[in-house]
Amino acid sequence: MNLILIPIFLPLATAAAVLLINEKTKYLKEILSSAAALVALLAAGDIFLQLPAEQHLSLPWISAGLSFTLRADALSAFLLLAVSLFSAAISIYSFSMPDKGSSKWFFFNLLMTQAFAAGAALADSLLVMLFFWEGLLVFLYTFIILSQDAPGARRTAKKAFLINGVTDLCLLVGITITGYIAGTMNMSEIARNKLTLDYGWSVFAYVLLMIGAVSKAGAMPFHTWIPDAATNSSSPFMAYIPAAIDKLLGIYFLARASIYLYQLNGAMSIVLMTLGAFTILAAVMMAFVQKDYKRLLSYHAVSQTGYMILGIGTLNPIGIAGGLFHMINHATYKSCLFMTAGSVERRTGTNDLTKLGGLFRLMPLTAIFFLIAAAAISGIAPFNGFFSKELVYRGALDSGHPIFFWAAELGSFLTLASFLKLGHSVYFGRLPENLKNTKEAPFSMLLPMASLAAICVLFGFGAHLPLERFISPALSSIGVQHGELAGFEAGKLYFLSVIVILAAVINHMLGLAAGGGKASKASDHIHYAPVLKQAYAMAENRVFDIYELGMDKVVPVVAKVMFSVDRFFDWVIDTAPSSAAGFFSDASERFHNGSYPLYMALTLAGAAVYILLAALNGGLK
Amino acid sequence: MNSFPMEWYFTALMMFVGFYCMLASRSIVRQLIGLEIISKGAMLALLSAGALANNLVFAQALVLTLIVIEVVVVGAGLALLVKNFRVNGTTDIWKLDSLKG
Amino acid sequence: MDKGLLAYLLIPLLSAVLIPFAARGRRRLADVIANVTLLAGLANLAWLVLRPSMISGGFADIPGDGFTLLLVGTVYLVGFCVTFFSAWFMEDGAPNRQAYYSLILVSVAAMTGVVSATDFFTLYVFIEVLAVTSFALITTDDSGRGVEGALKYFFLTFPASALIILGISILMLTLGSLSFDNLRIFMASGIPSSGPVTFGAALMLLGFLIKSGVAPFHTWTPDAYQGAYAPVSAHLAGIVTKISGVYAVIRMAALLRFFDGRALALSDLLMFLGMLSIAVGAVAALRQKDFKRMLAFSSVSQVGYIVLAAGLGTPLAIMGAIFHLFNHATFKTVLFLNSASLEKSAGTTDMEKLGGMEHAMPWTSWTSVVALLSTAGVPPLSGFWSKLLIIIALWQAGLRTYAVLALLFSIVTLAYFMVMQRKVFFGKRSRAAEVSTEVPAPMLAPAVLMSALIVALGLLFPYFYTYVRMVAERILI
Amino acid sequence: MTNDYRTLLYALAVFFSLWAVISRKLLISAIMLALVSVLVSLIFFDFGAPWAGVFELSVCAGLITVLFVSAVSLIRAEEEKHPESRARFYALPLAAAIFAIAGWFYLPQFFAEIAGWTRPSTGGGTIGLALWDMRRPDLLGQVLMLAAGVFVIKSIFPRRSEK
Repeated sequence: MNLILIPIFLPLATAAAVLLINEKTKYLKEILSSAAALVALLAAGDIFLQLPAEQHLSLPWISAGLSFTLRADALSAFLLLAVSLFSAAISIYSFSMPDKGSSKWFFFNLLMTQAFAAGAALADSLLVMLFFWEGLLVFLYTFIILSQDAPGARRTAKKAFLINGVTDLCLLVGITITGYIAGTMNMSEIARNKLTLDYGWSVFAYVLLMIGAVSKAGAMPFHTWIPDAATNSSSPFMAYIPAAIDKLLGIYFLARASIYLYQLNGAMSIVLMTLGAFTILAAVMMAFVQKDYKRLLSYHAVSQTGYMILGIGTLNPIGIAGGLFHMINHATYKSCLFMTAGSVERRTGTNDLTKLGGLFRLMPLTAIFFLIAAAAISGIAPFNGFFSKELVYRGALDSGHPIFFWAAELGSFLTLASFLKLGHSVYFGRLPENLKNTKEAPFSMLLPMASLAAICVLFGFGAHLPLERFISPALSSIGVQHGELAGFEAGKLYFLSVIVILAAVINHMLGLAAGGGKASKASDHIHYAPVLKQAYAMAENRVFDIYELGMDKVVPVVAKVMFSVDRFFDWVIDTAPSSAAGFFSDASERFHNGSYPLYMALTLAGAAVYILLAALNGGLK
Repeated sequence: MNSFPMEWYFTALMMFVGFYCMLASRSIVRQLIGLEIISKGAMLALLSAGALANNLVFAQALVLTLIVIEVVVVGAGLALLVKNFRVNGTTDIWKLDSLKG
Repeated sequence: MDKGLLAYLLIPLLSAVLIPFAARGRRRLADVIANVTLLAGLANLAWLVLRPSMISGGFADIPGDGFTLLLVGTVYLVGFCVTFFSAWFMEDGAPNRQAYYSLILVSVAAMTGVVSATDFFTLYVFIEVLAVTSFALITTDDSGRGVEGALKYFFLTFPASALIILGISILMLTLGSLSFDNLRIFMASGIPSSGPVTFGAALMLLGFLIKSGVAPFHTWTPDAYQGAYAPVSAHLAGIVTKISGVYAVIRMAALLRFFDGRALALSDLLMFLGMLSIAVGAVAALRQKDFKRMLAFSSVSQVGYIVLAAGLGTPLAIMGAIFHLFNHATFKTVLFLNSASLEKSAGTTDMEKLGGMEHAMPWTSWTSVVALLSTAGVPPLSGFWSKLLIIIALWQAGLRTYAVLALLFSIVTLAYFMVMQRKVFFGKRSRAAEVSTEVPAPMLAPAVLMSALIVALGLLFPYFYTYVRMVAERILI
Repeated sequence: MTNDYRTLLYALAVFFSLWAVISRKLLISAIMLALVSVLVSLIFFDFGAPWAGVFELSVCAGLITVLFVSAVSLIRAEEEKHPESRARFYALPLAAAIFAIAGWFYLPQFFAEIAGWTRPSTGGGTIGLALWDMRRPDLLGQVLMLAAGVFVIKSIFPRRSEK
């Protein structure tokens, strides 16, 4: 048994086993899937520790050219480790989570997602990756639809499925063209002779690959299902898929495509950075005004993707390192944040900021973990988010387009402001009467939160550790030459971040004052500012949501056209053949009328013709 | 010049008559008569070919077997005829058209 | 005549003679003797072919050309299924029970004779024996339709006998011998114009085509199958007409060396008739109202596939033809036995009067599904593989049109079977479904056994492929 | 000349077979068929095939005729109730004549061509040896055929007592 197969097949097998277990059994499924996730984590760790010896596996598949190839280079192994880590954390966190839907199906989906994500991370052949990637789409759908038995969940599941389905289709086409241009499907072989964006087809292919990758990561404008999922599905799902797995895989593949497979040029770099900056700003603006715990977090999940895309888009080693580092950091603190949201929701029964407040005293540990993670996401030194953002900033500055740097800084400002609002309104301020009896979250929920918060701290104080152990080998495995990836540095950037923090605090004060002291209204002064007011109103009405736009405007027209096309095909394959078949079988029915002389005549005539043909063509020559 | 072509010519004529009978007659008995005539033609063809190939003994051996077969086949045919007469009450094969479609 | 297989001919003959004497007053004894004879033969054959050393050796030690052995096995298998089924199907008071079993055994003996013959005249003699037994078997239940079917079978296939004799005469004249080997050697020797020999062979081939019910000589097939006594139609469709016609067509296709480019006009003609048969059978089956008649037309269509492949004559095509011949025996037996079960239980095979029978007869329904999917060539059932072989062979030979048409009509096959399944087993519960119940287990056993075989053959295709390749290599040398 | 004699026999055989088909009465047909058999057996004798001739004479002209006559007598009443239209049969001589004349131009030539490919064999041996040495499987087939015949009759006409 190749070690590399364990992280894929163990969850698969466990998922199958979970389905066989009776729904009524207590904790058996939970223990089983947690154990499987932990074992997979150990295996992933082992694979990682065996580096630089790359584990790999190649099985003959469809034909000689298309083999089933898995390869754990430093980047894949790192990603696999991260996937396994978050899977284990979510498994444990979901142990006693009550509102995750049917626990059998929850764990089934969790394990299947883990298996397919591990496969996508390890795949070396683009086709194999595509296979696992599409598999994730299926389980994304089932995960959402089985998390709640409500029309909203079904609607959101459909939305997520359609958005990702369309972009996965782009990915499919992109991969096909890429494989065709390169003459091979194996990424390691393509990388030896990188493709350049010299001509139309390769640009087209790259853009398609990019669309697939950033949409998986949840960047604008493919993000719209995430906030909906925040209201219509469970917290563990949010902590797992949009916060962790999707980001990891999307950014991973973006890095692979942009650096490993293709040699990008300046123009494409600008495109990527613009996309990143736009995502940061637009999403954080939306996040800032949200009044729902999870929904607010979900917009941040979108916004943070922008930093990663921006970092990778800079195409310089510092920026890429920042993007990748931010990817892992983001997964850590965003998972942690969604977990705190889940804990609060479990204990208070609501996520509405206006109904929460003063929970610090009642749920101190949750609050502390929230604070750590919030500080990390806001880029406050010395937590991990600070360092990765710092790298992204430096990368953006080095790219020679300072506008992106300023956009990122503005994003940071708004991020911090919105977390000030969130933290204030949930954990501080006045405790509502009906929440007097709130208890601290159970141990099984605290443990993963604690671990993730610990990682936030660890990667912050010891930022050189992940940079050296994870990011640096990953960069070299995709062929990026890099200099020193410094940790903390008390330079201009540090002071700028202090200024941003101060500005955010001042903004919060202003907001409080304007909102009459209510923390949940601390964003209203921006929300209802003259021009922004209309923009927000439109955004709330989903005017900018391409999915809703498509559903409202494009789909009916296309559906009408397709319907007539379908009628045509229906006629071609149904009406026409059946009337033809009807005609012929009517003829046959009239012919087979049981009349002996007719049959005899046919037989004799047939025989006569046959004999004549045989005599003439059989050749007595 | 041997007489083989003439023999086969007559044989062909005989078989034509037999097939015509099977095609045209309604009575099962006459169908069987047509069948008999065809069989005779086939036997003649076989023996005449055997004679031409200087293999008469071999051909005779085959014809003997053919005669045995013919007896049983005609016996079976007549048995079917009688059974049909009992069951369906007719000897007219053209009236047998309950199986169709 | 292959002497090693003589026992498989003589023992059923002896049992057949024994039955009227031994089982005179004891009706059940006739069942027992017939079944035991065939089962013993089957067990013996299974041991001969399926012992592990034989399989691991790639069937290299099979005596003879392997084709004969395979078909003797098929004959015994179908014969056993039919007698086993009949033992429960037949009413106790049936007057000609002993004669019925004797005839089945004689027909099994005759079929063994047909497949082990090494000479055209012997082949002809056994085919005639087979035909004579079939006439009587069809009329077992004394129904008017049975006699009608038998008479049509009798007269409409008779021209075949005359044509075979004519062909034998010409062959005797121009080849000097009637043995398979001589014809093979003659065709392989490359004498530039093999005209008269080919003409003689063409006449014989025409006879065999009439006997196998290839369009336009298929007219007797539906009438004979529909009119026949229910288990007998399984016997007829499953094996008798295949052995008496299709087997000889495949044999002759191999002997005439179509794959060598010999007798090309004949090869073309054969393929055309095969394709015509596929089309006629499939189209006619679409609108049938009677289950058995529909199956009969389907049989015409399936025989078309075999003849098409035989006409192509390349090794792959011959393999496909042999495999399809075997498969046809399995799935048609299941379907006809199921129609017999329906007749027993619901009292009719008229599809208009049936409906929703799956509630009453679930086993019958599901074995039918397996068999019909196999007929239509749905993977991974055995029928899929044989059709695949045939279509690949056609494609490789550059006959794209035939390949596409063959594929297309396999969809039509699926269509008419789906219509049948919906009318008979699924759909609204009819009155017939309410009053009928599932037939007893012994009557289901043959259909279940055959269905299991269909699935197993589909899944264990590689083994069977080895066997069939060995056969094709040997008969094509 | 033997050939003329044989040709005459052939012509007569064709003539009687025509008569057998055309004749209004089934009994006459059966008798004409017997005459055809006799002529065929004479042709066999003329070829120098006495065994075949004797068998043909005894079995076909004898046994089969008896079978026919008895079967005809069983169903004669019915047959005479619904006499079939004779027009088709009166057309037979015409059709046969057309076939004969048209065939005259092609068939002998064709058959002569086939005869040109004759591969003479050594011949010889006796009929017994030929049957036993070369055609032994056919003997087995004959046995099977006779058994089949017996069972066919048994099956088609079961004993009434058991019914």
